[in-house]
Amino acid sequence: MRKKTTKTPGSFSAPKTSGSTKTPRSFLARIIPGLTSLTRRGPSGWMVTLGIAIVLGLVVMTAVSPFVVPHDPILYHGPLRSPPSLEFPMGTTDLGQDMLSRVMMGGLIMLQVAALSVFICFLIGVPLGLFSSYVGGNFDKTVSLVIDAVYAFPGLVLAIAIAAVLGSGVINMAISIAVVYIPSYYRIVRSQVLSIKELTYVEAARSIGAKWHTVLYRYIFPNVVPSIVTVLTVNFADAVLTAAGLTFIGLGVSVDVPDWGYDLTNGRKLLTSGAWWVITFPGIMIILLALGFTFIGEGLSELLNPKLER
Amino acid sequence: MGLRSYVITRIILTIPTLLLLLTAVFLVMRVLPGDPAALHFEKKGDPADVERLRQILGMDKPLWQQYINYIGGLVDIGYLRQHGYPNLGKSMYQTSEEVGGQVFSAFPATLELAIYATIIASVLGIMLGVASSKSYGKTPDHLIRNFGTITYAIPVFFLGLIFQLIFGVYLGWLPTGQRISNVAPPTTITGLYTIDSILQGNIIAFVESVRALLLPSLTLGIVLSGVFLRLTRANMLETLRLEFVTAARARGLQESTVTYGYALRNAFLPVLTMMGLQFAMLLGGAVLTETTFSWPGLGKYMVDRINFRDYTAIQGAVVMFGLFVTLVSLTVDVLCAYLDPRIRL
Amino acid sequence: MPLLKIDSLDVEYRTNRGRIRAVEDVSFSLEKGEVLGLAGESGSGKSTLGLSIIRLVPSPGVIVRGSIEIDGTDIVKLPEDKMRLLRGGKVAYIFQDPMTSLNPVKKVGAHFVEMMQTHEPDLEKKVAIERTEKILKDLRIPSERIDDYPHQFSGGMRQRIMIGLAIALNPDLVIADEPTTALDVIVQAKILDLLASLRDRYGMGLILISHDLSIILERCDKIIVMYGGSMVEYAPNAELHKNPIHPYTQALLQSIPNIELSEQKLSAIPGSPPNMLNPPKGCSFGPRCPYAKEQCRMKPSLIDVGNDHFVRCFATGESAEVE
Amino acid sequence: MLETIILSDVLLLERVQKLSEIVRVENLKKYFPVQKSVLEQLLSRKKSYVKAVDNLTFSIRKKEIFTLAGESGCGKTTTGRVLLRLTEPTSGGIYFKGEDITRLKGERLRLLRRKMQVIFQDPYASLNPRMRVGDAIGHPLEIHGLARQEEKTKAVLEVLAKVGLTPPEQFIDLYPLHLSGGQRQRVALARSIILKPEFMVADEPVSMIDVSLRTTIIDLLLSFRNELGLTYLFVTHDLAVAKYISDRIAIMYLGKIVEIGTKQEIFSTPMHPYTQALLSAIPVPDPERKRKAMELKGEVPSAINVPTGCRFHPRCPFAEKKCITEEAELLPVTPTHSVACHQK
Repeated sequence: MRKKTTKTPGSFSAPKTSGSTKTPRSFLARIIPGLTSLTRRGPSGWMVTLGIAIVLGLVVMTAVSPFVVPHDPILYHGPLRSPPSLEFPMGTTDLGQDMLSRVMMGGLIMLQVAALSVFICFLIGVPLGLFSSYVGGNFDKTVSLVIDAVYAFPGLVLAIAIAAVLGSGVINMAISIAVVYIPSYYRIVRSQVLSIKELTYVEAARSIGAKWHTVLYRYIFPNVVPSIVTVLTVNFADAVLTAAGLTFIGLGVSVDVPDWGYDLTNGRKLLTSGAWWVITFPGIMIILLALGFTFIGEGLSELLNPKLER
Repeated sequence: MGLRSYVITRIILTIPTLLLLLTAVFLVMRVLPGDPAALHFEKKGDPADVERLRQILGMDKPLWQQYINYIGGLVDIGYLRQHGYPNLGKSMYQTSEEVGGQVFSAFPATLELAIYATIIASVLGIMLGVASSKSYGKTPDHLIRNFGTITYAIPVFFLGLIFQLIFGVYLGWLPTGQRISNVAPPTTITGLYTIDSILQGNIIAFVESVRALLLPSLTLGIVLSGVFLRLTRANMLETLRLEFVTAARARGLQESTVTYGYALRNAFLPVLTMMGLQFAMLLGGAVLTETTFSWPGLGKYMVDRINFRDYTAIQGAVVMFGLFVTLVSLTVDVLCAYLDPRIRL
Repeated sequence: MPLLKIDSLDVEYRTNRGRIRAVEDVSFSLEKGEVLGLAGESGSGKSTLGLSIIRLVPSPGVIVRGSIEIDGTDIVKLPEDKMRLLRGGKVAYIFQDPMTSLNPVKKVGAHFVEMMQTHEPDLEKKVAIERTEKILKDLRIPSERIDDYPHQFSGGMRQRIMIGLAIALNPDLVIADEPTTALDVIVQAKILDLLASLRDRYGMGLILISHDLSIILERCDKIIVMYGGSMVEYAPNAELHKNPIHPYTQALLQSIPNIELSEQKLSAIPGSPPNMLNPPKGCSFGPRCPYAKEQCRMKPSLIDVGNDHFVRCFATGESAEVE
Repeated sequence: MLETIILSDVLLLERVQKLSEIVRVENLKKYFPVQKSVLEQLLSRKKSYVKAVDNLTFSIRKKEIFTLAGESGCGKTTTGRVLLRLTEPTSGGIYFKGEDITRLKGERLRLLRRKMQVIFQDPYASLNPRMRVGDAIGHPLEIHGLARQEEKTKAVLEVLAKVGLTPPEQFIDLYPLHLSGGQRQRVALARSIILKPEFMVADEPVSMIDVSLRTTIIDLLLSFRNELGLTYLFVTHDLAVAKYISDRIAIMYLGKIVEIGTKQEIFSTPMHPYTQALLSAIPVPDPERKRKAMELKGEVPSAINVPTGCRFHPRCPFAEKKCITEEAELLPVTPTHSVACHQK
């Protein structure tokens, strides 16, 4: 059977071997060719770099903040509802707590919840997707039906319902978020495996007598990894936003820990008094964190998706 | 396969999905917590009170029987005829109240918000998406893409709060809560204030309801437009590369014809399908928007009831959200089939 | 005045990874009624050259030098709105894959009507439909299928529809870019016959672009052989077949099987086509050429060897002797 | 060259046929069920099928290049895949060196894979993009536990040199991304010969390769026949290539063989009207020769609704009443040449 010859002007044969390709590569660089030379790959590379910088910056800030904050974020009580000043660069809350200290420390819960939920999603979604799509048949049909039903459901509503039943706490929040996002992993892995399964090189693997787990492990999985990496980073952003949403509704962790989401809820009550600083700074932090992950995800998907490359 | 048989198939396929969804809700709300009645009292209640609540809500029966009652209530046409809403059981918080009735009276507010937000999001998203794809790799494209990325990262309630702060508190132009203020709401016909007020020729109520709608629907619409923009852009880029687009240009057609009649017309179908799926996301955002703007819709109802640990009410709201999403995705799929000549074989 | 006259044309793709010179120093001319064959492998620049003639080289492609004159007008400098009316009007283009060249959500007839009304704004719809029906009938497509959608047609039929669209406004020049590559042999022969008969009837100029030298040799009056973006040889068909001078043309002719010959030894061309991001210095065929010398590290120019025969090779006379 | 002459000696071949047969296919069928929507499944129980391969019988002799030729959708590729058990046959028998392999499973099927190999059409799709050239070529050895580490590397370098990728050390650590189409096809070839197979299905191995590189791939295939004693089933739509490479050719139309014979018989005395039409449509690279393609009515019908009787009759210029009702059987006209046509 004849295929049409592809005819994209500008797509010529790849550059011939250069010395660098022969040097042994690190594991990560093997998964994502070219991660090592990100910024040389145009705007997408810059996006990834910027995203990594933002996320790393926020993580470091959260990690060192307990040692460097000017005031105790919970116990210190200064002037009430003071606008930003030299002493309190981000103002104070209605209880007189220092916003700067709260902002610096307030990412801890969100980061924990996001990381944990992404971990759970990855641990369940990826193997399930791999297995289900490779095995096929009724098992695949059933799992897909269930997963699709969950996927079609409003994620936040579901997370709220689960969180309402489970009660507060980092783990419970992470679980309720994970339930919502497992379908994304499952679906992307499954659709990728299904399309890769039809490719000739998988057929070639079968024709040399490879067993099914060899095919799955050596031929299919390595080619699914780029999509998983993309989903993972985007999912980080989703998890951060969902966690913020849950906290905003009042399903977050206790009030004894500074938290950006909690400050937004609190700030809502102070809105009519014009205390903009109580919501603005934590809000910007949430945006930054989500933006960092989105940048990484978007940049990676552009880098790894040859379809859009011209 | 003809269009009609496609529609019939699609409706038949909705039944198992719905059943699955209802079962999932049942599992989460009734089975997962173990004993929702005890949970309502935060496990500190008087055993007699708990037992009484169980009896009223039928939670003293075995689970399978509860399940049958739950599904049976939903398909009880007689009840629906009599009350005008399905049987979703009684509220835990106030056992005299029917959850179905409360959910149904809160729903129009959510529907109205969702409709306007969808309009804003799709108009903005598609326009920007087309503009972005047409200037691929150039400055406008970068700007629009960054707009999309940033809106994606903004928590919807934060944007809502900022809008309230600017337009409500500082400028005082627009109300920051409720569906209508200063005047009495229009008499209920559809439950959508903007429609009802027009139907009754009540201009003042119309203006007031639009003023109230403006901030919440803009908030939700802008946040969602980022997603729609990205979908449109990606699909447009793919379609613009297809041979029939070049072929159309090679026939001397005007660039606007090529963009809209050829590229967008074909890119629109996958975008519409994805929009159907994203509607679920919009509803999630609606819950937060309603909370932010004290918008008395389904989402706010649900969040309010969380504070009372009213699990039957939460369950009712979740079921209603599920039905809504299912209905929308059904409509979108049928619409897509109608728009795609390849399905009309 | 020739119908089409191209003079020292250069086209580049300006990609992130560097500039790709896809077409380099191409000059030729075409009269009405003539069939010109553009032969070359993938990446030889033949499609880019074809698209340059209607100024639709996909971004980031740019015409950097040279002129393309159609009936004496240099289209490189033509304003876009004038250029647009030239496309489909005076110059028509037929694409490779008939399965994807029609708008899937538009009825076949609507393609015709839309195009006619774009070029003749005063044309009534009824007249346009009548004309469409006549064209379809000429192409042996039942005119009642005018309201069918593209997916309801087979590949061969769709390519006939594309040809119909191409000739709808009586163009002076038709460019057919691999018009039969996606089709089976029997359909291919029918499509090529159709193109030939249309040329006989309307007397337009035809440029046939193909990777298949057999088709080119069978169907064209003049032939340009492209390699690595430049035209390496340009000659009338019979002359090229009898007396190929460029080593690449010679090798190519010896590597295509001919079913009419009973015993044939095909010879291979060593090496690979050039990487256009990093093209070889000098003659692009140099690294694969059995006769390459020190001299070939410089760019050879197109040399007239008589009989309307042009070759881009330093060894114009010699290589023939080596043979 | 001598070999070709001997092989083409029809009479000699006849005599040694039984001894030298390596693959035999009997009444092979492959029907793909047509996907139906849920509603259609509910409404009717009748299933329809794409009859991709419909009752094929042929045999391939040792060291022979046997070609299946035809237009797209005629079932030639499916036949090759069924032969390799990459697709399960619907019915019929496939015998490899006398043994029926249609029921082989598990370990025994894996052992068979060592003997039967395949080379695919698209060199851009047939290599795992995340596997280095050396790993890809050595993987068959690993799978079958035939060689380890240094031994494996040595074998890989050896086949790399054999397929003309020299110096082999330079290629072993590259990813397919770094290779051109022609180079990739050589890597694919190296991977399939490293197990020293006896039989290979070559599915359009040159149709996606640039013209200037085709001959080198064809020459490699030919050289493996001599060096390794390989037998080929060559699948192609390009009769000119088929003529260059084959010993015997079978022409397929809508899942059936309509004509089978030696290369000389097919090209000098084609008997079936379809074969004649096909040959007349092939472009000839010679400006002096002006040929006229034979006119055929209509287009190839769908393999779901195969015409009654002779499946070529709706398009055949010579069709008679009998052709509409009776299927034409493949009958010999000479010991080596058979045609499925009522007119012969």
